[in-house]
This record gives sequence, C-alpha cells and structure tokens, in this order.
Amino acid sequence: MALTEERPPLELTAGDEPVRNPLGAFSRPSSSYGWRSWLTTVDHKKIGILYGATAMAFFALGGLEALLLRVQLAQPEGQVLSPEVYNQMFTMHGTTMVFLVIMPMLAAFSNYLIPLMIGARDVAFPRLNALSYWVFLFGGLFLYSSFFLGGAPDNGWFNYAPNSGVAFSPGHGIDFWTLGLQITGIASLLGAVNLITTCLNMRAPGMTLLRMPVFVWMALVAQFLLLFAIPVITVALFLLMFDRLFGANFFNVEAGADPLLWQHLFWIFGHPEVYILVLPAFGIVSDVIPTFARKPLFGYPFMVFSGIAIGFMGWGVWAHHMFASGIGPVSVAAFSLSTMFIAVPTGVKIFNWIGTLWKGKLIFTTAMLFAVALVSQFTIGGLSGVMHSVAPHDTQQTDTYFIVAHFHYVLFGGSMFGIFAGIYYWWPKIFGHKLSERIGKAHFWTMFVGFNLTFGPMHIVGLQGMPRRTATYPEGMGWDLMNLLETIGSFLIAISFLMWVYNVVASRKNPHAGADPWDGRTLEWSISSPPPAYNFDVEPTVEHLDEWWHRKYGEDEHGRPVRREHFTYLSGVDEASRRGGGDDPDVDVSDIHLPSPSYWPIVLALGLPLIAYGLIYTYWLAALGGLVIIAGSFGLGLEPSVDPDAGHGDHGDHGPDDEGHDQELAEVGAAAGGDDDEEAS
Amino acid sequence: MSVSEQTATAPAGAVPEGAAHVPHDATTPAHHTSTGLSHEKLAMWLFLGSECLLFGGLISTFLLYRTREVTAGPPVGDIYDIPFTSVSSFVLLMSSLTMVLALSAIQRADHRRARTWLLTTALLGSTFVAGQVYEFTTFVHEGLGYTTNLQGSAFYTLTGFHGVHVTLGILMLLSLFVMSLRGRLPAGKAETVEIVGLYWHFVDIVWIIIFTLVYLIPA
Amino acid sequence: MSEQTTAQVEHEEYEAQTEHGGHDHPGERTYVGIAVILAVLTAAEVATYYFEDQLGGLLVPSLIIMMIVKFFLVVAWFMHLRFDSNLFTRMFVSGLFLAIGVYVAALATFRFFT
Amino acid sequence: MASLVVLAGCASDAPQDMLEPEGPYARTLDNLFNPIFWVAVAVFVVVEGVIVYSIVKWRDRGDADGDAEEMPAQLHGNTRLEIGWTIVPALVLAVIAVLTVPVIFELNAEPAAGEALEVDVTGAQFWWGYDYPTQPDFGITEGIVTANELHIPAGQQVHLTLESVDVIHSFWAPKLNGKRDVVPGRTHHWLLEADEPGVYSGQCAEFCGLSHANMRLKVVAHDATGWEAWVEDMQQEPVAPVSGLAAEGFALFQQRGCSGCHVVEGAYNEVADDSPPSPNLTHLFSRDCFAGCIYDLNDRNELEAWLRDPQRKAGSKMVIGELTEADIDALYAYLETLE
Ligand code: HEA
Ligand code: HEA
Ligand code: HEC
Ligand code: CUA
Ligand SMILES: [Cu+2]
Repeated sequence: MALTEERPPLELTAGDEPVRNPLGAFSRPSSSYGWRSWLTTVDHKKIGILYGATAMAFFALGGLEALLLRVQLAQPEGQVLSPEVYNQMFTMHGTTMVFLVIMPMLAAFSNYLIPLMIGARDVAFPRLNALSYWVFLFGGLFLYSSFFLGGAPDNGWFNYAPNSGVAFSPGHGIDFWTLGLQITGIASLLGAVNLITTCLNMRAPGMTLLRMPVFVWMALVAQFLLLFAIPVITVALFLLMFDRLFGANFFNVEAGADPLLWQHLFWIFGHPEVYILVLPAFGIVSDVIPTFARKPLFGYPFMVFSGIAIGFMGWGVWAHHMFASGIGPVSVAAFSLSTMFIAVPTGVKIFNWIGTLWKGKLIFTTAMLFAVALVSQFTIGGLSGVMHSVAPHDTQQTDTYFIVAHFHYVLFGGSMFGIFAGIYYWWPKIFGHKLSERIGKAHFWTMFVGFNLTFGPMHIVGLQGMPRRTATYPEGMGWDLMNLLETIGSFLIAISFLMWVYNVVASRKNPHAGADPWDGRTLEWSISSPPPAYNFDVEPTVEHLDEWWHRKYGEDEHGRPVRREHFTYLSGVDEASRRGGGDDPDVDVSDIHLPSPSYWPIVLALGLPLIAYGLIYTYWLAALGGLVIIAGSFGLGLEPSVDPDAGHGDHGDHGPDDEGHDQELAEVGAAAGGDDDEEAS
Repeated sequence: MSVSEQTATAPAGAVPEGAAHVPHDATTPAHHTSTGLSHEKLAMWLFLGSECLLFGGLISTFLLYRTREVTAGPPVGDIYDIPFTSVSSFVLLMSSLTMVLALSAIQRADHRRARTWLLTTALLGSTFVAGQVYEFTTFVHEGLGYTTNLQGSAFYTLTGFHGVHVTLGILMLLSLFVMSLRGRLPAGKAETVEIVGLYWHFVDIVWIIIFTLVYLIPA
Repeated sequence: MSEQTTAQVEHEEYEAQTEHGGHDHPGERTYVGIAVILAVLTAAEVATYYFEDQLGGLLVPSLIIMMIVKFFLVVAWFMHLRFDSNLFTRMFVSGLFLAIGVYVAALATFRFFT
Repeated sequence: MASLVVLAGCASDAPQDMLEPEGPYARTLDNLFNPIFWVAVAVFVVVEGVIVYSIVKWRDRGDADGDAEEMPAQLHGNTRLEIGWTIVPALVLAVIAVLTVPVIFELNAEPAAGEALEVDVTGAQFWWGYDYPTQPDFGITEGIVTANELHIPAGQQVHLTLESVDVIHSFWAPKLNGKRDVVPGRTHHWLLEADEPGVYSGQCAEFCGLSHANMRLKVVAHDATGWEAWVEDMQQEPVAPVSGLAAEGFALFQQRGCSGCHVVEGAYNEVADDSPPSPNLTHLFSRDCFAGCIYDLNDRNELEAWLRDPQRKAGSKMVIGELTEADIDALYAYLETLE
C-alpha cells in the first residue's frame, strides 16, 4: 500500500548474502511492545512521544536552574550561588530551554502530528527519524554530563567570543557546549530534511499544500528555517571548536581576529532560531482556536502567507542583536528597519486569531485558555520587540532585564503557552484519555499569574537599568521589590508545573476519550485514539481544508453547519468512544506494511558522544566513536527497512501474488548478479 | 561535519531508506509520492541547499580574514601555487564528467562501463585529495601552519572541509562500485548513483567557487 | 545475448521509475561537450592569473562571470536541474540565494566591499 | 502590563533609570522612546481590549436553551479587512521608522576636532581605565590616567574612544547615553554629556566573566571650577613619603609586588611585562570607589579587606601573596598619600 519504505526487492534473494544482520551483530528486533520497543521503534508516533517526554524532563531541569537564578536574585547581594555557579546556571538555563526543550518539543509535535494531519502512514524516512531522536537525546545528555566533569559551560547561551576562547574559559565547559550543540544540530538537520520531505511528498491524495492544516504549514516553515540555519551555527561551532582544541585563530584577537564574526554567525542562526521556536506554537494555536471557537480559522491563506513571510523576513534582521556592538550606523539603520517590519506579518496573525474568536462560540477548555493566552501575552512580547527594534533606544535596553522580559514573553508566553495548549489538546489523541480539565484550569491560572508576576516586573527593572547576567546587584538601585516579586512569581510557575505533572499522573485512569473528543477539524481526529500503528485503515482522499470537519458536517439551506448522519472514521473506532455517530471503515488492514524496528539508529547515535568525549579527553575514544558511526551507517544503510523475516510488521504472509513477484525479482537479481560475475572475471 | 554528512546523505554504500521502489508490484505505483519525486532525491537536494549555507559561512570567514593583516607567517596569498592548483581543480572538474558518464551507463544497464566510470571518478577524486595533501605539506614547509595566523586557520579549515566532503564522496563511490560488483546495483537503482552523483557534483561546484574566490581573485 | 535482455529489462525498469517515462536525458556527447566548455573556461580563468595587470579592473568581474557560468553548467547539465523537477531547483536555489544574501550582507557590515 | 511600565516611569531613586535622562544624548533617546512607547500602549490596549471583549461576549455559556450544538456563523475570512490590518500596522511602523533613522545617524556623528573632551576608555576584567590625552583646551597639559571614575565637565560634549584589553565589555552610563560595546581588536567611539554636575552610576553591560556584575563605573560631572580643580590635582605628581608608616608602605609597595602591576607616576612607572592590565594608582585617593566601583574608598575597612583578599571580588586579576596586618596598615598609609 502507500508505504514508501518498501522492501527492497533485490535484497531478498541476492545469493547468499546475509541480508538480515548485515554485520551479524544483532538479530533484528521485532517486538512492538514493552520497554525495548521504545529503543528500537521507528514509528513516528512513538518517536514523537519520546521527544515530548525528554523535552519535558529537560524543562524541569531548565526550570530548576531558573529557580536557582531567581533565588539568588530575590534580594540584593544574594549569597546563594557563587558567581561560578550562577554563570553556569543562566548559561545552561538558556541553552536548555532553547535547544533541549522548545526545539525538541516542537519536534515532538511535528513528528506526531504531521503524518496524521496530512494523511500519511509515517514520515518519509522512519529510521532516520529514530536516529534524529537518539542523536538529540545523547547530545543533551552529553551537554549535561559537563556538570559532573568539571563544570558546565558558563558563557551565556550565545557564548560570545573571545570570552569563549581557551584563554578566558580554560575549563572544558565550553567544549561541552560546542560539541553538544553540534550533536543536537545534527539531529535537527536530519529532522528538517525528513519532515520537509514528508510534508512535500507524503500528503494523501487531494491534500494540496493549501489544504494542509496551519500547524503543518508552520512546522514546515520552521523546518526550512532549521534546514538553513543549522549549518550556520555549525560553522560557528566548528570555528570555535578548532580554536579551542587545535589552536586555530578565528577568534584570537592577538592574531587579528574580529570577535564580531562570532556574533554575526551566531545571530544569522539565532534570529531564525527564535522563529523556529515560535512558529510551530503559532501553528498549534491556529488549530486549537478554531476548534474551540467552533468556526474555521479566519483568513487561512493570510495565516499561511504571513507565516511564510515571517520565515523569510526572519533572515534579514539578525544584527538587531548587535545594535550596540559597533557595526556602524548604516548597518544599524538597515537592520532596524527590517526588524520593525517583521511586526507586520506577525500582526496579521494576531488579528486573524482575534478574527477567529470574533462571533465564535468560545469553549474555554484548558487548551483554549492556553491558546488565547498565547495571543494576548505574545503580543506584549512582540511590542517590546518593536521597542528594541528602535535601534538608538535599544542601546539603552540591550543587555538589561527589559530584553529578558521581552524574550520570556515571546518564548514562554508564545512558545510554552502554545506547547501547553497543544499538550492539553492532543493528549486524548495520543494517550486515549483527556487530562483533567479541573486540574488543567488550576494549572493554567497559576501559570498565567506566575508568568506575569515573574516576567512583568522585569520590564520595570530593565528600564531602571538592571543589566542581565549579573550574579548580584547592590542595594539602593531601586530594583529590590521587583526582583522579589519576580522570584515569587517563578515559584508560582514551578507550582503550576507540578500541577501539570500531577495532572499527568492523576489522569491516567480517566475514561477513554474517544476518537474525536473536541469535535476536531483535522484528520488526526478521524482515527482511533491512540491511533493504530499504521494510522489510517484507508488512505484518505482529501477534498477540503479541514477535511474531517467537512466529512462530519454538511450545510443546511442557510449555510449553517449540520452534522451528517453518515460519515466514516478512517480507522476502527470502538463503539463506546464515538461521538455523535460515524461508521467504521470496512477494510482489511492486514495488508499494511510498516517499516520494522531497528537497533541501528541508537547504535549509530551512540557514536557521536563517543567522538565528542574523545575530542575532549583522548583521541582513541574519538576513533572508537568513528568506528561505531561507520558500522552504524553501514548497518542502517544495508538493513532493509522492512524486515523480510518479520512478516511485514503486521501479517505473517503475503498473498500468492507477492510470492510470484518475489520469484520474478529473484530471477532478475540472479541474472544481473550472474552477469556481473562473468564480467568481473 | 563529517558525521552529519554520513548520516544525512546515508548512501555510503547503502541502500538509502526506501530507495527501492517496487516497480513490478501491481499494488504500488512506481512513484507514490505527492510530487511524483522520490524521497531520496528530494532529501538530497534539500541537504545540498543546506550545505550552501555551510560552505558560504566558511568561505565568508576566509574572505573576511584574507583582507586582514597577518601577525605571523606569510599571508596565504603569497604562497599559492596557482598552476598546481589549476591542475587539481581541472582533475576535480573532469571527475564530474566521469560521474555523469557513470550514471548514464548505469541507466542503460551497461554495468561494465558504469563500474569503469565510477572507479575513474573515485580515482580522480583521490588525485584531487592527494593534491590537496601535497599542497598542505608544501604550505606548511613555507611557514604557514594551521595555527600560524588567521589566514592559515581559515584556509585550512575551508579547504579541509571541502577535502573531507570529497573523501566522503569517494567512499560512497567505492561503495557503489562494490555494490555493482556484487550485482546489487541494477539499473533499477540508478537513482542511488544519481543521488551520489548530485553530492559529487555539488562538491565540485563548491570547488569552482573556492578556486575563483580563494585562489584566483587577489586579496 | 542474455546480457542484452537483462540490460533491456533493467533499463525499462529504470524508465518505468522516472516520472516522465523516458524523458530526454542529454546524451553522453552533450556531457562531453559541456566538459569541454568547462575545461576551456578553466583555462581562461587560469590565464587571467598571468595577465592580472593587463586586465586591471576587469579581472574580478571576468573571473566572477566565468565562475558563475561554470557553476551554472554543472548544475544545469550534470546535476540535471534543467531537466528535472522545478521543485529541486527551488529547494537548491533558495539555499544558494539565501547563503549569498546573508553572507554578502554580513561581509558588508565589516565594510568588506568598500 | 502597560500600567506597570508607566509605573516604572514614575518610580524614583533608581540611579540607573534610563527613563530619567540627565544629558542631551540620553534625552534624545528618551524622546524617541516616548512616542514609540505610547504607540505600543495603544496597540496593546486595542489588541487586549478586543480579546477581552471577545472572551466576555462570545464565551460559550452552555446556553440555557440547551442546544449545545448550535454553531456560530462560519466565517472564513474577509480579505479587505485582512489587507487593512496588514497596511495599518505597516503605516504605523513607517512612522516609527521615520522617527528612528535620523537619530541613529545623529548619535553616531563624530564631533569636530577640539569640540569635545577626548577620553580613551579601556575595558579590562573587571575595571575601567581612563586616559585623558593632552588637551590644552580643557586644561589638560599633561595626560591624565585614572580608573573606574570618569570625571567630566558638565555641559560639555565628551568623546570616548573605547578599547578592550581582553574580552568584550560594554560601557554604559544610562542617564547620559546608551551602551557601546568595547570590543578587543576594535576601536569604538561614543558620546557622553551631562547637563548638570553630579555623579552618574553605570556599569559594564556585556557579560565578561566571573565579575561581570562587579564591573561598575561612575561618571562624575563637575562644574567649571570643580573641573579645573580636578585637572589641576591630577596633574600633580604625588610626593613619595619619606618617613613614618607611609614610607614603610612605600617600600612595601615594591617589595610586595604591587609595583609590578600598578603604576604610581613619579615613583613606580614601569610594570612587569606579564602583569595584567591594572589600575593606575597615582591618584587613587582622589576617587570615591575602587575595584570596578563596587567598594567604597572612603571606608577604610573596604580597602583593607581588599588587600587582605582581592579575590573577594570573584575572578579578580589582582593576585598577591598574603599580607600581614602590619603590611596592610603600612600599605594603607602609603596609598592614602596618593591623592
Ligand atoms: C520566540 C522567540 C522570539 C520572537 C517571536 C521574537 C520576536 C521579535 N523580536 Fe525578539 N528576541 C528573542 C526571541 C524572540 N523575539 C530572544 C530569545 C532574544 C534575546 C536573545 C538574547 O539576547 O539572549 C530577542 C531579542 C530581540 C532583540 C535584541 C535586543 C537586544 O539584545 O538588544 C530585538 C531587537 O530588535 C528583538 C526584536 C524582536 C521583534 C521586532 C520581534 C517581532 O517578531 C515581534 C512582532 C510582534 C508584534 C509586534 C506583536 C503583534 C503585532 C501587532 C499586534 C501588530 C501591530 C503592531 C505594531 C504596529 C507595532 N528581539
Ligand atoms: C523557552 C525558553 C525559556 C523559558 C521557558 C524560561 C523560563 C524561565 N526563565 Fe529564562 N531564559 C531563557 C529562556 C527561557 N527561560 C533564555 C534563552 C535566557 C538567556 C540566558 C542567557 O543569558 O544566556 C534566560 C534567562 C533567564 C534569566 C536571566 C538570567 C540573567 O540574565 O542573569 C532569568 C532570571 O530571572 C530567567 C528566569 C526564568 C524563569 C523564572 C523561568 C520559569 O518560567 C521557569 C519555571 C520553572 C519551572 C517550570 C521548573 C519547575 C520544576 C520543578 C519545580 C522541579 C520539578 C521536578 C520534577 C517534576 C522532577 N531566565
Ligand atoms: C598581579 C597584578 C597585581 C598585583 C601584584 C597587585 N595588583 Fe592591585 N590590582 C590589580 C588589578 C588587575 C586590579 C583591578 C581589579 C578589579 O577591579 O577587578 C587591581 C586593583 C587594585 C586597587 C583598586 C584600584 C582602583 O582604582 O580600582 C588597589 C587599591 C590595588 N589594586 C592595590 C594593590 C596593592 C596595594 C598591591 C600590592 C600589595 C597590589 N594592588 C598588587 C592587579 C595587581
Ligand atoms: Cu565587563 Cu561585563
Ligand atoms: Cu532576533
């Protein structure tokens, strides 16, 4: 059927080649249950869950670091953390939140949802997908291992040169940072190639680009940004790494280097990066709000095009992070202007969301609360962004808490709120039951209040001249009260986060929510919850934007939607969980081929941290890592994606047709092989 | 980068995932994708688009530092051996020709020629890499080491990255060669050759740029 | 004889896969022709090295133009972008132009071009 | 939120409050900020207002009629409206742009020769050095070197030349102007001017290592007579003490290695080649604060504590052997003579 990863025909019978275990190392994993299955899975849904769980674990860590920052800053002359520790904390906090929380969280949503939303059975390269996840995980663990190996990186999340050089940062912390981010970068790049290919190539029949759900669109734009931004930071990281490990001179001022080179490379990556962090969240709320406003998204094409415009313009504004760095008035003016105008497409989004709310019938589930909170709180962050873009005055604002306020409003008020909206919204799809709405609302309101209490006052202390990244501040600056409030707020956020954790645990036993608990609009709601491994019993043929909605609802003579008597789910849904009718598809699913699980992704991924440790400690280890990677690449490459012995995932046999077909291929293969032997001799 | 290379482009001697379509299978159309294009080829083009920003960054770094005074050792422009580099550039350029010839042969199922051309391409590539190694050694003798000055670091890093790309390409070509010997590379899999070829040509065009911007245009 | 048949089968198999079924690939002659042009251009490039002084202000523009032509020839013919799907071109060109735009702008902030 | 920010505008006793400028450059910035701030407030009010209105007006109250399934009108969009809210913000931003761009160039303009007081500023981990080249127009007939406290005449344009000896720092005195990064390997310029005599607080604003938080500075603006007096003082070489505790300290200053790093003009002019850049102590006691302006020089204990352990300022580049209390007393007595 519609699977791309078909069994390579010639492998089956190519003489006496041991196809099954190319290196004879393992026999192929076959289980799809139990904990082991998680190590070898290539199912985009499981991988999505892995990404999500890992990201939330890192969120707890990054949040814990933030709490330590806040405890230190609660009062002037704080003594809780030494400057050494404080600097590690804010560096790891920023790095974690950006690279190990929000990016993977959005990878989680993209992985889980894109195939479901475009009517596909998996992503284009399932095993590569697994590889991405493991690479990401090992990169994150590698970075965190620095805490136990002499100290974490401590130069801030943008790690300016030359303070990042060996002369000023002689420990290994920065090495962990450069190498760790290179590893996670590989994961992102692989993911980008994979997901873009998926979006472009694996859409169900009729799913034209302009019928894709907005989430898919925004994820696609974000993946393009990743595709092009990751190599830029890779260059920066390599240069720094070569400086540190091999004595190169890229940021060696004595040798005439220009420290601004680092800033340019970092921010050419860094600014697109912030849109990578927020666009998928925009996508999430663009799907959540219409569902709970009971109305289609207002101005779908504008939403799509403004997203593309943001992605595009996002490349031309990076130097707004360098207004004070001395790049000269002409450059400053150019980047100031380009930055301002990025507010236009973003404004379009805000207004269109409001247009969707307008005259809707708003149902305030927790997901909806978070979504609307994004619209209102992101706006605040966006407006302070516009204030920064006024370059002359940014020389006052930059490197103060006014900036810290800005980016927490866009990152927390934008990305995190969007992520929580998505979590509450898709939870029943992913796990079959809803999270408790009661706890959810408590979570939301605590978080909302805590968030504003934490980051709101930062605007004020920022304008009052409190610089960021300072481990301590003196009395008498007028910052004391606000800092105390911020710290209290941060603990409210922490409590709200614990409420969420509690909700996850407490809701385990909630009743099954059914396939379509929110009366959703997009295809993922047309299949059972959780979806079967193969997603769709029948590949959907798409005729509309919001296809599932249109299958459920027709129009009466006044153009008002009325629920249809008959519509068909796209995979078997159990009787009890149907919401307002619907039939089951009538097809035999035993014919669906799925790629088989594989050990190779995790093995291959393991090679990367080995190389990284090796570069820091001893090259032998690096060589070993290299071997693991080579072995892993060949293993992954030579292994057929569908295990011929595993009975094609779901059913033990192929029909007689297949049998004959294999036979035929065998002949071709043998003939070709035979010829070659003759020629070769 | 070497690592991401290997994984992202997968094919080092490999059956890239999903490469094998099943043309004889009645239930599966030859190309079942929304665009009618194969996943692997699309993925390769995306990857190459991404590589533009990688090499762009390295080239820009070099250009920036090429205009700066050096504090020790010779500026790199003083020790170029243009005739030598021209020859090795020419070798690499011609390897692109042999690469397309290999592809065209395999599409005709002319396996013998395909193998010849694959091997020639790999050999030309190796010649280029050998030339680079030679160049590096002479430069070091002339007093420009990796750590000597800004330009040394930038030059070796840029050309080194390119060299690693060529080397990976050679590995892929050799893997294809071995696959073909073993009869695992029928015309039906010509696309694998094509994809490796795309990578190979890309590495070649990067050199076309480097040759002009780095070597020929005076600082 | 048997080789012939197998080759044919395989070739058809190949053709069946390519979306336009047997669209025109440039033949080997074309490839060789392109290679000749590339070689000539390279020779011309190298020649500029010996005539730097005579060329004066023309040197850099002429080198850049030759570089672009070579680039274009390889991409269009050897990499088949001329004949292949537009989508590939778009993916590649967006990376390429983005790289040019971004890095030229970055270099400009260093007053590289003045 | 907006109200909070307004509140900030009114808040007093914040010595680094950028919303209360006390010099023409900072005021130019503030004047630019004000309209933009109010534009933002207006957008904020409109957007949040409409959101709140929508929430209140159209939230689903599980209507009494029980017809939960009744749908609102299915509006798909309104192109004219959408074009409208694309264009209107663009126009608003165009206005902001027109206000902004001239200011960028204005604040980067270089003053004509002789018009401004020239000061060379050096950023170092973790203190500021100031070097006043000879400028007879300003009474400076012989170069002046000092640290951490920047003295300027009030009402006078000051042109800074910024250089760093190690990593990136950023020079910032909020009430007088915005920041300018101090980047090693590059020479940057910046302008300052204070309306009135006074002391203006500031600090390094680019993360520069362990004591980034402790790299503060003061700008002291003098009236005309104060300025003349200061210049006069600074051009006097201190007299080396010949007797008493101070003389002991004078000798210890060399024995304990202080003079390997610190210049005291007239007595110890040469520092060791491998010494880290260190503040010039010639007129130490003309200042009120020291070591990145985090300690009060008028408090004897602070300086003694510093000599006991300069590492109390984390990461300080001043590394000395242990001093006895007697040494410290003597050194203090000597340092006190450096006025
Ligand atoms: C999710 C991430 C995200 C997003 C979306 C944004 C969005 C924007 N950012 Fe932000 N930014 C960051 C994350 C983000 N930023 C981070 C992490 C940093 C700091 C990095 C560091 O130093 O550590 C930063 C720093 C930063 C700076 C540098 C400040 C400094 O260090 O000196 C600037 C300067 O211009 C800036 C500007 C903007 C602008 C103009 C937008 C715009 O896209 C915002 C547009 C949105 C709106 C304006 C609101 C909605 C619009 C309307 C309702 C229409 C009507 C509006 C008007 C007419 C004004 N940002
Ligand atoms: C998405 C990104 C993101 C998010 C969500 C956050 C969340 C938070 N951030 Fe920050 N932050 C950044 C991105 C982010 N941040 C970045 C990029 C920087 C710049 C870094 C740099 O300068 O280099 C920064 C810097 C930064 C600073 C400035 C430090 C400085 O300049 O000196 C501060 C200070 O208050 C701060 C605070 C907080 C707080 C209180 C939260 C809170 O929202 C956190 C809430 C806390 C939790 C959610 C934790 C709860 C967990 C527990 C209670 C443990 C439970 C355990 C189990 C369940 C096992 N952050
Ligand atoms: C290794 C070099 C070195 C030696 C030796 C040294 N100092 Fe210092 N000193 C410094 C540096 C560097 C600073 C700036 C520290 C900072 O502010 O972070 C400094 C700061 C000071 C200051 C504060 C100056 C100001 O204006 O901020 C005083 C006073 C001082 N040193 C006195 C001494 C005395 C007395 C001795 C000898 C006992 C001494 N120093 C030895 C390097 C040195
Ligand atoms: Cu100097 Cu911060
Ligand atoms: Cu930005």
